[in-house]
Amino acid sequence: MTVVLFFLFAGLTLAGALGVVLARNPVHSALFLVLTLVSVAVLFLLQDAQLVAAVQIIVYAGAIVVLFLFVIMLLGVDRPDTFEEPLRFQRPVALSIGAIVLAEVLFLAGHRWATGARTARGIGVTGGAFGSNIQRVAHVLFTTFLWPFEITAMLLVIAVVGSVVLARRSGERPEPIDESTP
Amino acid sequence: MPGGFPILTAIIATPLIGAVVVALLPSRRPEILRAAGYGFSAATLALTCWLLANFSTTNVFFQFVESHSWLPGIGSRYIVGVDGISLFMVVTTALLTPIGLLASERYPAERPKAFIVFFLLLEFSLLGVFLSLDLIMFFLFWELVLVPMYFLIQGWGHGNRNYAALKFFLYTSAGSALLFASILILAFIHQAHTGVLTFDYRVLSAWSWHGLSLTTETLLFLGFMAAFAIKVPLIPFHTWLPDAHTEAPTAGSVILAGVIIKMGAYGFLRFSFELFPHASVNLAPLLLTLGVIGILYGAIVAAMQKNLKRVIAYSSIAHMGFVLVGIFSLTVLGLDGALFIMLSHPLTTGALFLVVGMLYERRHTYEISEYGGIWRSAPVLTALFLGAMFAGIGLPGFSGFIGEFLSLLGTFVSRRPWAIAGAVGVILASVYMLWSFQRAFMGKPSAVVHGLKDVSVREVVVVAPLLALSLFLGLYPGSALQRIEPTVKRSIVNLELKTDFREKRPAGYTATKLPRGVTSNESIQLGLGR
Amino acid sequence: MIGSFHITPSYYLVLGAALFSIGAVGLLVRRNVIVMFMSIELMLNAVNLTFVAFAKALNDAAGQVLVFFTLVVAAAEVAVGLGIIVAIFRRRRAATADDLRVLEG
Amino acid sequence: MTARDLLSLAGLIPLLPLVGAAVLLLWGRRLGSPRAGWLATGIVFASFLWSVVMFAALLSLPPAARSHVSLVWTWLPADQLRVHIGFLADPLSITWCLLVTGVGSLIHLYAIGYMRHDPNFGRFFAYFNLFAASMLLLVLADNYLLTFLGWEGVGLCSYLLISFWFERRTAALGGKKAFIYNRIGDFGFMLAMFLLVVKFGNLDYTATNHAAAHASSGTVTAIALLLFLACVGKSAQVPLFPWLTDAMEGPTPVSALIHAATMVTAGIFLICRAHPFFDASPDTMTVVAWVGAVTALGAGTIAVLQPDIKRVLAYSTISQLGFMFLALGTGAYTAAIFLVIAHAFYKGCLFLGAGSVIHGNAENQDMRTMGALRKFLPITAAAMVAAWLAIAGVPPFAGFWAKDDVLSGDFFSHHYATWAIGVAAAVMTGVYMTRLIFLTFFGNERFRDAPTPAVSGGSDDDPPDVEAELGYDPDYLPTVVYGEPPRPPRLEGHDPHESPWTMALPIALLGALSVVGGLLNLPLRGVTWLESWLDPVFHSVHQPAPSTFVKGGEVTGIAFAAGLIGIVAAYALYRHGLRNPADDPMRDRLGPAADVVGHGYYYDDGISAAVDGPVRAGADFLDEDVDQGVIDGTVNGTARLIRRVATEFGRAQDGFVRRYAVGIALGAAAILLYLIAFAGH
Amino acid sequence: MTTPLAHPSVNWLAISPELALAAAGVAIVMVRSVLRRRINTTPLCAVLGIAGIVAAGAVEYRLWHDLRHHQAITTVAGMVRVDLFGVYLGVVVLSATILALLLSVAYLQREQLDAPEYLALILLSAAGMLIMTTANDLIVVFLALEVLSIPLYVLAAFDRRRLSSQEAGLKYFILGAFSSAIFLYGVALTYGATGTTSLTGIADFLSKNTLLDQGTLLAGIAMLLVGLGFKVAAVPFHMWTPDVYQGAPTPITSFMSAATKAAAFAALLRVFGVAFPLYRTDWRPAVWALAVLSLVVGSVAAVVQTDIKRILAYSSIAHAGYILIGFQTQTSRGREAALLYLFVYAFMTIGAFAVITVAGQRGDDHHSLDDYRGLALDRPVVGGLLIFFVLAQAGMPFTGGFIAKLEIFSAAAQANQYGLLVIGVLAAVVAAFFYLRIALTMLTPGPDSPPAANLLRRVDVWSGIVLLACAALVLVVGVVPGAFVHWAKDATFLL
Repeated sequence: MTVVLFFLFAGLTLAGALGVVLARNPVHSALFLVLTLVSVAVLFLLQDAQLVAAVQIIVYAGAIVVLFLFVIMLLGVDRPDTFEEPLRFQRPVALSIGAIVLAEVLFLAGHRWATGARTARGIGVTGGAFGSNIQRVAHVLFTTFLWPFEITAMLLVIAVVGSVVLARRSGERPEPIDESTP
Repeated sequence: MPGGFPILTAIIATPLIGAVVVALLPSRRPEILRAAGYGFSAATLALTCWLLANFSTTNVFFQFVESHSWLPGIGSRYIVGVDGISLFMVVTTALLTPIGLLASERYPAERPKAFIVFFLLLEFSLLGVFLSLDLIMFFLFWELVLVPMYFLIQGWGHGNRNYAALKFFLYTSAGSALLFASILILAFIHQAHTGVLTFDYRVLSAWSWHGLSLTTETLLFLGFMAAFAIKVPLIPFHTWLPDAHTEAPTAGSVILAGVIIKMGAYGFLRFSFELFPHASVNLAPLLLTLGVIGILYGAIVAAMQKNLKRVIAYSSIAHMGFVLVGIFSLTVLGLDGALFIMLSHPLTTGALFLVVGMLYERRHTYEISEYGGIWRSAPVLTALFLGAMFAGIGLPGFSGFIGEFLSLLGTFVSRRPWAIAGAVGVILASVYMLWSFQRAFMGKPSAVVHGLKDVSVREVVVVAPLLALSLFLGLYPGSALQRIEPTVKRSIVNLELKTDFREKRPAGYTATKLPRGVTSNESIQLGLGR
Repeated sequence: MIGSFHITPSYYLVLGAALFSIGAVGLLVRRNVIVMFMSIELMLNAVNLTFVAFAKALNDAAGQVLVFFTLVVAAAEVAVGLGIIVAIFRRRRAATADDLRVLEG
Repeated sequence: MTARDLLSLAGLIPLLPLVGAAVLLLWGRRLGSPRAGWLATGIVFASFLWSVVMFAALLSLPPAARSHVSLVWTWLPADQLRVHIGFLADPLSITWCLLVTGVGSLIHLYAIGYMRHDPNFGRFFAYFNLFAASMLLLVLADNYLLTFLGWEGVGLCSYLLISFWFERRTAALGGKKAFIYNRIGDFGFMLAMFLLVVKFGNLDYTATNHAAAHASSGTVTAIALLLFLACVGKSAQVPLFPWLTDAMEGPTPVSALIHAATMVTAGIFLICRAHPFFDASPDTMTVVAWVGAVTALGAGTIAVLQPDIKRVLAYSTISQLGFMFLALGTGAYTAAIFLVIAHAFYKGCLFLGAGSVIHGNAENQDMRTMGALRKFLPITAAAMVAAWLAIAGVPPFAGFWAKDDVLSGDFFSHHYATWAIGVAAAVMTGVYMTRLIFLTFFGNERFRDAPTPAVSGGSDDDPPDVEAELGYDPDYLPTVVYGEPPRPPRLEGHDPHESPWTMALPIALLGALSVVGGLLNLPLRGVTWLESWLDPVFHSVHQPAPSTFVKGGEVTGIAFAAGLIGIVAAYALYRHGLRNPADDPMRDRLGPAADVVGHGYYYDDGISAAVDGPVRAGADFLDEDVDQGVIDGTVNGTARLIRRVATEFGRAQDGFVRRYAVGIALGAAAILLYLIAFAGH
Repeated sequence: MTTPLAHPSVNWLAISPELALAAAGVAIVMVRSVLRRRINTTPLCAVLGIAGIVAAGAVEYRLWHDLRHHQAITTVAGMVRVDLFGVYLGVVVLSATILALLLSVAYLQREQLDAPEYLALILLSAAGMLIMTTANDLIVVFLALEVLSIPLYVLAAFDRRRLSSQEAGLKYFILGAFSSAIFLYGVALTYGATGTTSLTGIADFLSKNTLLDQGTLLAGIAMLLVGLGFKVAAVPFHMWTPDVYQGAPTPITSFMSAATKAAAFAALLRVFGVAFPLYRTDWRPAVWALAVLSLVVGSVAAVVQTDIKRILAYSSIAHAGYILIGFQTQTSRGREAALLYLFVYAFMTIGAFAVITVAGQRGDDHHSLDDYRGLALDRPVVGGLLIFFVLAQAGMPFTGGFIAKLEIFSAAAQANQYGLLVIGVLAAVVAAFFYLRIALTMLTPGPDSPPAANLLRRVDVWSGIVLLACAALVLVVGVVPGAFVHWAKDATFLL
């Protein structure tokens, strides 16, 4: 069962990813991205990561992709892109580097991926008396990872301030002088 | 004299203080700036005269040594001291600075404040070079020299000054880069072997001769040589020099030819000999050959120049060839001669540059073809040039002859063929100088040259002391040699102690010995333990 | 036969690596800035997949926790990144990364 | 005051003119003409008087003790070498001192008249005094290095004086040429000194001369040959002679003093001073003799065809110097010195006379447009005739005795080949001197011909007062070389005139000395004054005995006959002067050989061609192709290379953000690849 | 059945510098939103920011003194490790921050930019950098990287009137996100290989276990190196640097070049020094290559540049190369040298950019060499200072630049890295060319002086303080370096 599910969603994940990269229309890319994200969420579920799977759907598919689509529509760039490549060798180089990096990672890691100590910090994904997945995650998050958790708060403040600064209509100042374009 | 007045620090610091003071003075009153410049450079000169008078001719080691902690993490200290090798370089620097300032009183006229500041900084850094006994300190000053000199060329030079200044800076610092690397490698090899991290030249030279393998020693020697060879400059590392000389303002050329190119020879004498004795001995034929090539090549190319300053620049290359030959003859006579040229060449070439600078002030060109017949319109100026010229080409009676004679004599004692080839340079020197003189000064003056003003009293005062000193040293060289020679003998003895080298001596001369009361061990340690 | 065939964590990790590579290549070949961002999201997802797979393999819940941080970072990046794009679009109707080359040399 | 105390003051001899030179350099312009001249002359004369005192002091000593060294200060104390400023007063040096100051003061006197209109009168006499000082230093020095100081000093003065009229192009070139040729000789001098230090550790004459006897023959020969190279340069012998003729560009008193009477004999002096090295090296002696002989004949033949009166005398000087070296080469030092003295008298007279003639002919030096001047310059003519007979070897004039000593000594020491050459050279002496005298003073008047204005030089845009300002016309090049058409006379209707007494007196005195100079060393027992005076210097040497009235009359006869043949031959050709100034009968007689000989065997022309051609091209190649091209090209090429690489870097940085990302990805791939390949081993 | 959460203990003093900065940043935002536009809030915001920095600095000072006698403080569940190393670089970051802040005040007014957010973002970014300097966990490093980077993306794009600014922001963002994704992948792989993300935990694990298969770890190390290499602007991850430095507002450029570099090197030194010392034989050659490439490309590429900010950007790449030399040696002297270099470099580069800020014309878009022609002649003090700063960067004797290079090269020599040493000194010669070119341009009179009116503007007090402080420090370090070297040495001690 898991085998089937894995291969199904692994295939969907990759298909979605390829779709993101290959779709000419950014809207299509965004939709393919949703496919990938959902497939990944399913793969999370397959690995006893229920909370993460849920958050993946909510945050990614629900928020981030919507944001993408929103911006696409806002800017009106939902036209298909040209697929001309102005940069010489960019595509073959990119493809080969991608392939090489993949091959290198697989070569290096391919024999035995996880070499670390099991249950390094005491709370496993399963087993032991740590309760549900949510409890386990929460436990780790609010003890060991308290400091990073606090940092994410700062990150979000920054994101807010940053987006506000960037998105603000420059109403209080004269419209910017457009520069000559290259 | 431990505990005494820190004369060497005072000598180094006076121009620096002068530079700071001048920089802080208002620039509205150039005459006050100039007065301050004269004052501080004259004070420095006075201090060096005191040094000269109090310099002991019996002490073969460093005198007036001061040592203070500076950069403990790296083991670098502020160590200054003077011996027979550096003494006259210090004096020359202190002498040429006020003269250079005086020569620049009228021209270049713009931005006198910056000019004086840079000039005093130049003096400061040069004095530091010659007095530092810590390799890091030495290198600091060595590099610092480039900065004021760069600005002097760039700011007050002639037509192609930007190119010349850049070339000067980059070319010479390329050599310095390898010197720097070699200094560090040497010190850290020393640390690896002894556990002591120091850049004290005396400590390192007491160790390096037995502590380094021959290969390492040779490589480090070459690293040091890169800097020195470019500075000297040896053929084929010389092409920065004609450009820098030609474009530099007069005072800059005087210092450049008088002192800066001596830094290379000084480096060989001071550092290469003591630190890398085996390599110095083994590579002496190579350097002798380069020196001889410099003598001949410099002279031949000088003859073909169409620009008066380039003629003198190439002649400096030839003269430095004599210095090199003298040094690497590895004889007391040759070293005496080399150091004597290092003392004499600034006087004669300085005078030549000063006179040529006066011509430039009048006509704004160095092209020989623009002149001709100067003698008739400016006889006194011509007389000064003539004096400097003959002093420069080694006419007996002037100092240049003594130096060339001793340096070639030393070479003749140890390596005859090189000396014979070098002596040909004596013929060639007269060819290029007389030819230039004939073209520029003889003949009928053109209408423009006809109106050339002769020298003013100030201009005579600028040049005459140099010629007088050259004459004095030519007739009474003993005054300088007695201060030079003890150190020279120490250098030769140290070479003999450290390697299986044996100095070649003229027939009937007893072997070179240290003065009574100085042991070999002390000599190898350069008197450190005293 | 199928019973002896287990989906070990390595499968997920290989999948993650492949996803990462596709994302990277996407960033390199697409000119549309928004699609480039999506490619970065692909890469981050690949990392998430890797984290979760390692969490499973090591039986360590910390691996799953790390995914949260990735998510937050992804969100913050997207917010700011899209903000920059919007700002630029106000000035120029340029949609591609290639059009922005005032700065070069 | 004992004689030795007096001799300790020998340094005064050079010091006096040195002080004079310094005074004149500083205040010469203020003193002006003629006071500066009188001062200079007076000082040299004082120096002469002091030399006489020294002479007397030496005479008062027993012959074996006639040598005194006085040290003033240690000049060069380097290592264990000690060179002093010290003076060696002995018969040899004092002889030269007397000659230099004696003849020198006469020529100084002459110059007062000759140079009286020159605006740089003071400077001229400053140089003149400086020359005297240097020359005296040269001869009085007690070591090689100090001699070298004087040696170079005279070279310097020679340079300055030849180029005295530096606006004149030929004068500027002549001075330079003289100095450079001399420097080639100095090269030998320096190497000789090096070798002396290496072998003997010393440069003192006394010490090295003693040591020479014990040194290996190789060392001695090397030192002697190197010293001889120096002498060849200074004394204008083959192959370093061409400078002397160009030295004639200087004012005539300069030619007389420096390039005839004194400086050029420094080579002879040096060999005499260092004679133990030559005595000990027969090979070197042979070289010296042969060089002398070849020079004597070669220069003599060239002189025969020269149209310029000064150039004839210049070649004659070279030739006479050749005789002196011939004598030295046979070990006949006294004979050589005798000839030096006699030559100083008659050649001094001839040059001064030639100056007088030129002066009287408005700077014309071309003998082809002179003739019959005896009527206009009687004193000059008389003195020059005496000097002519002296140089041609007519008894009883001075030259006869001296040259006879040389040639017979040569013969009796069995150097028959060089003797034969010497005799041939003597024939030439007769020919060219007779030609000179007859073209100048006898025959037809040619200075009135062709009253066309001067054609040489004279550009129009020159300010008209140049000549007045300079005292001479810089565009007029007086020297006439063989092959040039005759110079038109410059008298423009005036008659030639005799010179003022300041000029005439020295001419007359030197003429008289040429007549009686032979008395110094007559070949009679008991009156060989010079020989016995010099004996302490050369007592160790076995000098070849010249012929005397008792012995060897036939050899003397041959020498005399040779001179006579020359005289008669030239007389036959030139007794009526020239029918046409452009037609030289000698040239017609010599046929095709005339051009070769007249052009000095093309020796100087060949050197000039080589210097202007391949040598200059080679130097140019070194400058432009090697220095600027290869060496500086490499430097700038490195800079250019860096620039080009930088430009390529800049091109890669092309603004495409995706390209930048490729850089990152590539870096990652490379690091991974490295780890795969090398990590963990 | 739940286990109660065991709250990790928190040493508040240890994390208060970060908190102070963050608080100041948030306070500024608050002030802005409360006061809106009623008064000119810029001075108030600046004062708030300075107060935050000063407070943070005071804490760092206290920590420095405490830590000289005690162990490092490890707190918040081992995620924070405050030691002298962290404090030292924290001080560098804070110095750079306060200087950049002072520099910004007049700049913002000149350019009519919104001050409060700008200042807040600088402070937040600086807070991220401080987190970075004390991070003891890869995930903290990653988050700190984001915290410091995201404000910088915004700040780089802050000047909306200039397309170049926005382009800089976008490029920086795309590449930054790309590289942090790679970094994160590296974190993941490392986590998989060791089972932990704690730096000390990794070291602990690796010292106690021998990995049968190092592949995952090595791949992780490589990815981490790429991510941090990007931040320090090492070649070949450097290509954003010239564009971003040129396009960003100049005070931001100065902040980026000084503070970001310090923070990124803090992470690099700590991650590789603490977590992977056992694998140094594997990664040192890679760092060697990065160092050499950075030296060569940075020094050479700047030679033909004509924009002064771009030249300094390339020079910062070369400087990264020098610091990498110190890092590569993996000796205490090497770390000491890298630390000293970062300290000196901060002042040299901020000083140079300060002059550019001051001398630049309104619009901040005229920084080609031609615009600086004759500057040192027209305004000797300002121009002279720029010459001084660039020469210091070139390693002029008696400036901090020389001492820093001396330390770096000493470390290379001591570690027998002669190849690096020689390449380093030669690169310095090439670099001297473009530094001199800047000096030369400013000393060459222009055809006329068009910006004269602008040039004669007085330097405002804030910028004046920055210029003086930088010049004084660079000079003092050069002349009496003893104490500074000593501090750098202390900072390496507990690593």
